[in-house]
Amino acid sequence: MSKVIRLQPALRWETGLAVVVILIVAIGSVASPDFLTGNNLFSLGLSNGEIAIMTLPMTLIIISGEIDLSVASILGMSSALLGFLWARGWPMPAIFVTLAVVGVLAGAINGLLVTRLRLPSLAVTIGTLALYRGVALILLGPNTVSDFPNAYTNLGVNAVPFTGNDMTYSTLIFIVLAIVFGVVLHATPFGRSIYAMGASAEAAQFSGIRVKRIKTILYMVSGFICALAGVLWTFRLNTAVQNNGLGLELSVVAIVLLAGVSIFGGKGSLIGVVLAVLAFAGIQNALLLTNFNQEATGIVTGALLLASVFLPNAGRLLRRLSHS
Amino acid sequence: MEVAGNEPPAQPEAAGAAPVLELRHAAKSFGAVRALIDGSVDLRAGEVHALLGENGAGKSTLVKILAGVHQPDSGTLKVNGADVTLPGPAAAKAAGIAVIYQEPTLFPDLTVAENMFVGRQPHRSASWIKGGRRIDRRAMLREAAAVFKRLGVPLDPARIARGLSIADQQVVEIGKALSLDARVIVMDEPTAALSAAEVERLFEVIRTLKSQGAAVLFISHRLEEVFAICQTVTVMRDGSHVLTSDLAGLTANDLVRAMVGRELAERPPHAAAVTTGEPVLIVERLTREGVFTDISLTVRSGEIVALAGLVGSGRSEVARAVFGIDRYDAGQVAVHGKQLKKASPTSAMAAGIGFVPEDRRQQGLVMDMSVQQNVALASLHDLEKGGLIRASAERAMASDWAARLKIKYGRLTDPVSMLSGGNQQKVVLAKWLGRKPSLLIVDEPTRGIDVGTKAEVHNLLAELAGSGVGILMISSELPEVLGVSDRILVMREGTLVAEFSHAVASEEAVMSAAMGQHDPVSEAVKHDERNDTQNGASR
Amino acid sequence: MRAAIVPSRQQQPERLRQSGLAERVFRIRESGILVVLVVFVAVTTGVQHRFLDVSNIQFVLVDTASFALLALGETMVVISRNVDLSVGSVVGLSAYLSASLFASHPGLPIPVVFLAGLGIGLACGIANGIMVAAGRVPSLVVTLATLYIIRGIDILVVGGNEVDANQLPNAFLDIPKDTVGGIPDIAIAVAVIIAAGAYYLRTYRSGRDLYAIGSNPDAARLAGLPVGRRVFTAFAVSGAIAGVAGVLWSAQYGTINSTAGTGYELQVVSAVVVGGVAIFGGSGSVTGAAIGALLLTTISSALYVLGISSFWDQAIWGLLLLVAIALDQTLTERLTSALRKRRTRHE
Amino acid sequence: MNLRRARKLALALPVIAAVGLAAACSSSTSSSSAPASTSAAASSAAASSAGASSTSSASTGASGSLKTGLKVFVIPKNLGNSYFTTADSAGSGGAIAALTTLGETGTETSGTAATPASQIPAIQAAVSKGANILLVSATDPTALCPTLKSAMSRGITVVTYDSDAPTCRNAFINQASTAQIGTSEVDVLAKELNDTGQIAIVSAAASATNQNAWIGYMKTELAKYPKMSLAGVVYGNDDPTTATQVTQGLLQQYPNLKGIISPTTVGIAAAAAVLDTAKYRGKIALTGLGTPDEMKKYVGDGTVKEFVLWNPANLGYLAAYAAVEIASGQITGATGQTFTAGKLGSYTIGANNTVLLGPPTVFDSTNVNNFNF
Repeated sequence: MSKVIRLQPALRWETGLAVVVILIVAIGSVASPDFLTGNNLFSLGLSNGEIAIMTLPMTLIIISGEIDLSVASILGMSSALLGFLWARGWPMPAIFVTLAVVGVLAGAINGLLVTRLRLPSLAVTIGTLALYRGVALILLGPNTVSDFPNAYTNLGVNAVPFTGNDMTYSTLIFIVLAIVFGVVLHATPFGRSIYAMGASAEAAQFSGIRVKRIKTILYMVSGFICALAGVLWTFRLNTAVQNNGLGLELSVVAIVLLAGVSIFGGKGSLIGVVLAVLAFAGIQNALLLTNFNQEATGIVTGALLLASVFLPNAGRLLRRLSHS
Repeated sequence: MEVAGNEPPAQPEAAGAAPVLELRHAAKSFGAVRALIDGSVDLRAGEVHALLGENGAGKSTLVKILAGVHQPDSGTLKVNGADVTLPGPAAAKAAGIAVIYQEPTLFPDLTVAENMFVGRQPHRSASWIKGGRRIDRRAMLREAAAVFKRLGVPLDPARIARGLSIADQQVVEIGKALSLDARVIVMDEPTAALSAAEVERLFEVIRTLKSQGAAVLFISHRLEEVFAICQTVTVMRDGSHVLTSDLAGLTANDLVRAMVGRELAERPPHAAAVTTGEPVLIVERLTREGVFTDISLTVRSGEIVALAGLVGSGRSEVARAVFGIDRYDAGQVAVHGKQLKKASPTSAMAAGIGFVPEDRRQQGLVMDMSVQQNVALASLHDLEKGGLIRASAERAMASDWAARLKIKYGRLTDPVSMLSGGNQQKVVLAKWLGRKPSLLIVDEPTRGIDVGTKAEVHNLLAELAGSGVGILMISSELPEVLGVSDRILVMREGTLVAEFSHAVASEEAVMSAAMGQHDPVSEAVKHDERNDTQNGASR
Repeated sequence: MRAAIVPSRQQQPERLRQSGLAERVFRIRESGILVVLVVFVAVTTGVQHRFLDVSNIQFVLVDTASFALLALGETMVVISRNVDLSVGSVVGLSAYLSASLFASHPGLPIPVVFLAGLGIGLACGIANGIMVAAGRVPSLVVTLATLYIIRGIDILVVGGNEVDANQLPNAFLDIPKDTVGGIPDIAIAVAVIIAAGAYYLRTYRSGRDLYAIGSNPDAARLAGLPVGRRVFTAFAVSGAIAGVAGVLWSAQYGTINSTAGTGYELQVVSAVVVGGVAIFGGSGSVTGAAIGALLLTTISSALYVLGISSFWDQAIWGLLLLVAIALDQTLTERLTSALRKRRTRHE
Repeated sequence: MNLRRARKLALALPVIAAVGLAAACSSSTSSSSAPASTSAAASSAAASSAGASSTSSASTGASGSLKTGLKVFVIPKNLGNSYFTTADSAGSGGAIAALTTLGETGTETSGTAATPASQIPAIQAAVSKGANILLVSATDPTALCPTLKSAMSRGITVVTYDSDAPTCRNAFINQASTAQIGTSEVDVLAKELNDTGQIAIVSAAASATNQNAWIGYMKTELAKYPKMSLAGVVYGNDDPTTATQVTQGLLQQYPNLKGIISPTTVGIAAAAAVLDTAKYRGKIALTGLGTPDEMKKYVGDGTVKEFVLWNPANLGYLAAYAAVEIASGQITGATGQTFTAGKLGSYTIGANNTVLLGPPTVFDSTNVNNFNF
């Protein structure tokens, strides 16, 4: 029964999230006239682009009933490799190809360990979290590479032409990818299969859905996207260093859960995730603009995270309290 | 609703002593849903009392109330004449009520003994921390062993529970009940997942309990079992109790009428009339190490072939291998002469196989998904256009099949978990029929579903066969096997041991073939042990 | 978190059939890590004999102490099929607040400060426990949230301040350095606590309940076990332990600002998993977790002692973690099949 | 108990800021005369002491025509770092104190982690909030450049302090010449070891530019001591746990180790804690960059004899003055220009727009207790 009762509130969570976003924008623009300036939105998009992009594959993976904590390490590894190869005079195109391959490979390792060896994905990806970060450390060690050609680094910091200087490339990429992922997740057999296996892997398998294959694919996609995020990160900061993106994984997971995606899999929507990204970025920025610095960010994020699990279950909880 | 519904169980039938347990006019609602309107039942010492009713009649809710899992909104519960309330399972336990569920929920990582004594392990010294008692392992094992001796079952109390057959799991639960010296033992469809031999052994155990003065509430959809083991019966319908009486003098039809409030066709119609066509499925020398060996069988179009045998004889495993869930070590599977890829449900489905699995809730359905999505789940690629699922087509398909199979549902977008067992099973069938299969494998198609729907399912299978579909049916219910199928294959210990045509088949013949003419109990025990090892292999 | 991690039932490895063998496998699990540990120490010592130098052993033991302590609390939580990601933040908060007690009240008796730390941790643990147990929401989400919140509070409280060694009494700073017969006091203390914890989980009802709950939560409820209370207790204990670990942290490093204990959570979970505790609950042992912690610390130390650039540290950790869980899996499967053969021979 | 203290601390920051603002507003008019005189006095004092060449007329003239009411954002590498709290805050007489006396409004902001990714949003927010001046301690020499450049293109004055971003700022306030820090630490250690023995370096993050620059000079300086040798450089990542372990590793790896240099406050504190045992105290010399507060105990018990640091508060103070001078158009930051930094006296801008705070202070048991930061 409780399942049933939980459903509609779960849907309502997205609307709740929308309200939160609106509130943040309202508060933000009241607290600081600069909040809604193109310049501010631009920098907002700039500093959250990579995280935002990484939430997309994470969403699919969590809905499929698994988790990937190695995302930030793959970002770091890709960034380090980018610097490592550039320092050795590789041509950029060749480097990009290599990074794509490595990213997909890293994801494939996660996927195979989870699906073929049937290891719990939390443990596996904690392992690869250390492993991939370790590779980054081994590649660059103490060195920093920051002599990337402007042609590329500008992509990291300049605005997309014809967008009135308001949109960064990472934002553009996020929007495009969000649409793609949204359609795939909500409107294709592949996406439906992800929900099915998240809700019941066994039932999905008995319906002819290739659970293992799809999960492996999801991890590979995640690996690729994170490698891409690594490139964006490197060019935005014009710096390849081993600790790029250190610790981002928890933020990414937090955003996805904030979106009302069930950690048990099978539930959640991409609209929610986009809203959650906006909320997350908005909060940080609003707090900065109102001189709270980032100190309060953690508290607000955490509080919202709790809300995301408690509010949808409020009905159930109240009933249980009234019973006891 | 009948007037009788509101009357408490009539006293005259009382077999001697005052009831150990009296539940009167218990009601329970979940939100808008009135799961139980008037649940009343009396249980007496040394008496096995049957509780009958279609799915959704409120049996399980009543059981959960007795188990202390649910608290009734109204109604009274007396144990030994004293009013009691059961705020939780612990309270029920304390009141001497033990519940054995259809699929017992054990702790796979704990030993059998610990499973029996969890939360009340025998302890050495008095404790000094609250809830912290030092466990006396030896004493625990001793007591557990003693209980199994009493039940006359050879089960090692020191083994880990993971991998126990369902039958053994129930024995553990019963053992727990005994060690609690519970005086009321509620069994919620204990036989649903058991083979005939196991059922026989369970009945032995129940008789022992009875002779030791326990009051047993026995729930089952198999009337023959009810008549075999019970003395008194309570029938429920639509959440209310409609009949309480001694079984003596009642016929199966009386009970069925009380349950469904209508007459039923005597026996499932039989499709032998259809002339069977050319072979659809050909399985040759299929072997999976330690699970089944050298299985060769053929299913022709329009033919219903039953695969009979004890649970654990490898029937479901063969089906799983044919459909590609499990891989096999030797042999081959061909549909319409085209050989299938190993371990690939996709290729099986492409070849036109549909598979209604044994475990509806775990394997058949995605319980969180809507009726519509479940129906569509196996046909997503037929519903897609330019890579996208066409919502309209999906809805059309679902409502069409819902109508054809007379599925009772609120909205197609309701989660399938809201449906009754019978309707859920229909959804699973719809899922596969939607693919127009040329071969349909059904594993225990009517397990745990009510008499009414059961008949509908049987008719449906007959129709399908009539329309030329080949059907391979696995069933533990002999009447079903004999009634529905044209040919009956019997498996034992992973091999095919006998084949009967519909004409010559008889319950006795099939059963003895299935058990290899041995005395049931020892046979059952042996196959249980082997069954465990098979679970190992099939993982 | 369960579903996020647990392979569907039919995927889970067949576990063993007889407790004798169960015991054996748990021992095998632990001894497995022990073997790795021994080999590692042997090899390292072969290259650099001073690795077994008394002072280094002392260093490793001290560094392991608080780590292993945290692993104890985490193990209790993980066994009950939950996870506590907030330990790192709790360590940080407790470290600063307890240390600042000395700063504000010079001459405060040390035990009082430990109690204070324990109290702070307990408070956090209770918060987690209530939300997970009463709210029945996934602990992964709850403790991920409290990880942020508690760290946030820490940062707000500490601001730019810090407590320095000279504000702390020497007796306090010496805690990690005092030894009995060459063995650091805190190592002994922690060993005792862990032994107690192991004994408790093995032989006390409430301890076994945790295993039962982790093994099958629904069954635990049906069996009338006080699931909520036990899970709550596990979190409370984990929190309290983290609080104490925080005090040890400040004793060991002397300089405490708002970054203390950052990122501990994943390290502790790694140690627990390497120690053979099933991440989806029900099986594993405190001893194993403690050895896991010791192994991880030893590896880092070995790298530094060997002068291998510490850049390899992470990678080796990761590999080890993967190998550990993979081995655990195959080991149990192997054992089961061996078992099966044995049974068939019996008939 | 501790909770009440906690609340106090939580309140502290906003209160300080508020007070600062109030002071700024009230004194905005009167400040022009009052600080001028004090600064003049200070400068003449400085002139006599430091022997810096500056005419008091120039200084008064300059400070007299400084713009007031400028929005200044002080952006350290990260928040919650006591070194920067000292350098920036009003209480310690750092940057914001200077800004207040000059009648500007100073705000400290930054990320919580010392990485560009966490610092950049703070810089961008400052720009969004219409900053006139950014005082930045760069977490990375290049990563911040695009952001800082775009700020400068909006006419915002960018001055870096403590850690430079060479190609994208108007001026850099250097705490002490890289060479000086590198060499002085080696000399201090050499003195303690009377020029003989094997030493090692415990650095911060392997990628920290100023660290690596200092280490470079240390190596060249070591060449002057033939009997001294550098065993190796290890990285504590400015994380106490790691710093402790790498130090422990050094002790095992080099049993004959005689001395350790740690040019980072976190590193030297952790190393000191490790060496603070009978076994090593006095037997292995330790020096480097440390804050007096963190080192007091170890200087007291003889684990550390001498260590080096500049006064962070003065660094911030100087940076603030230089920035306001530039923003007021008094100077452009070009090499050779001079300006007066209040109580610190007069400074001359050196090569590539760098102002040098002065020689680092060497702390030992005699003076360490006179400092509180």
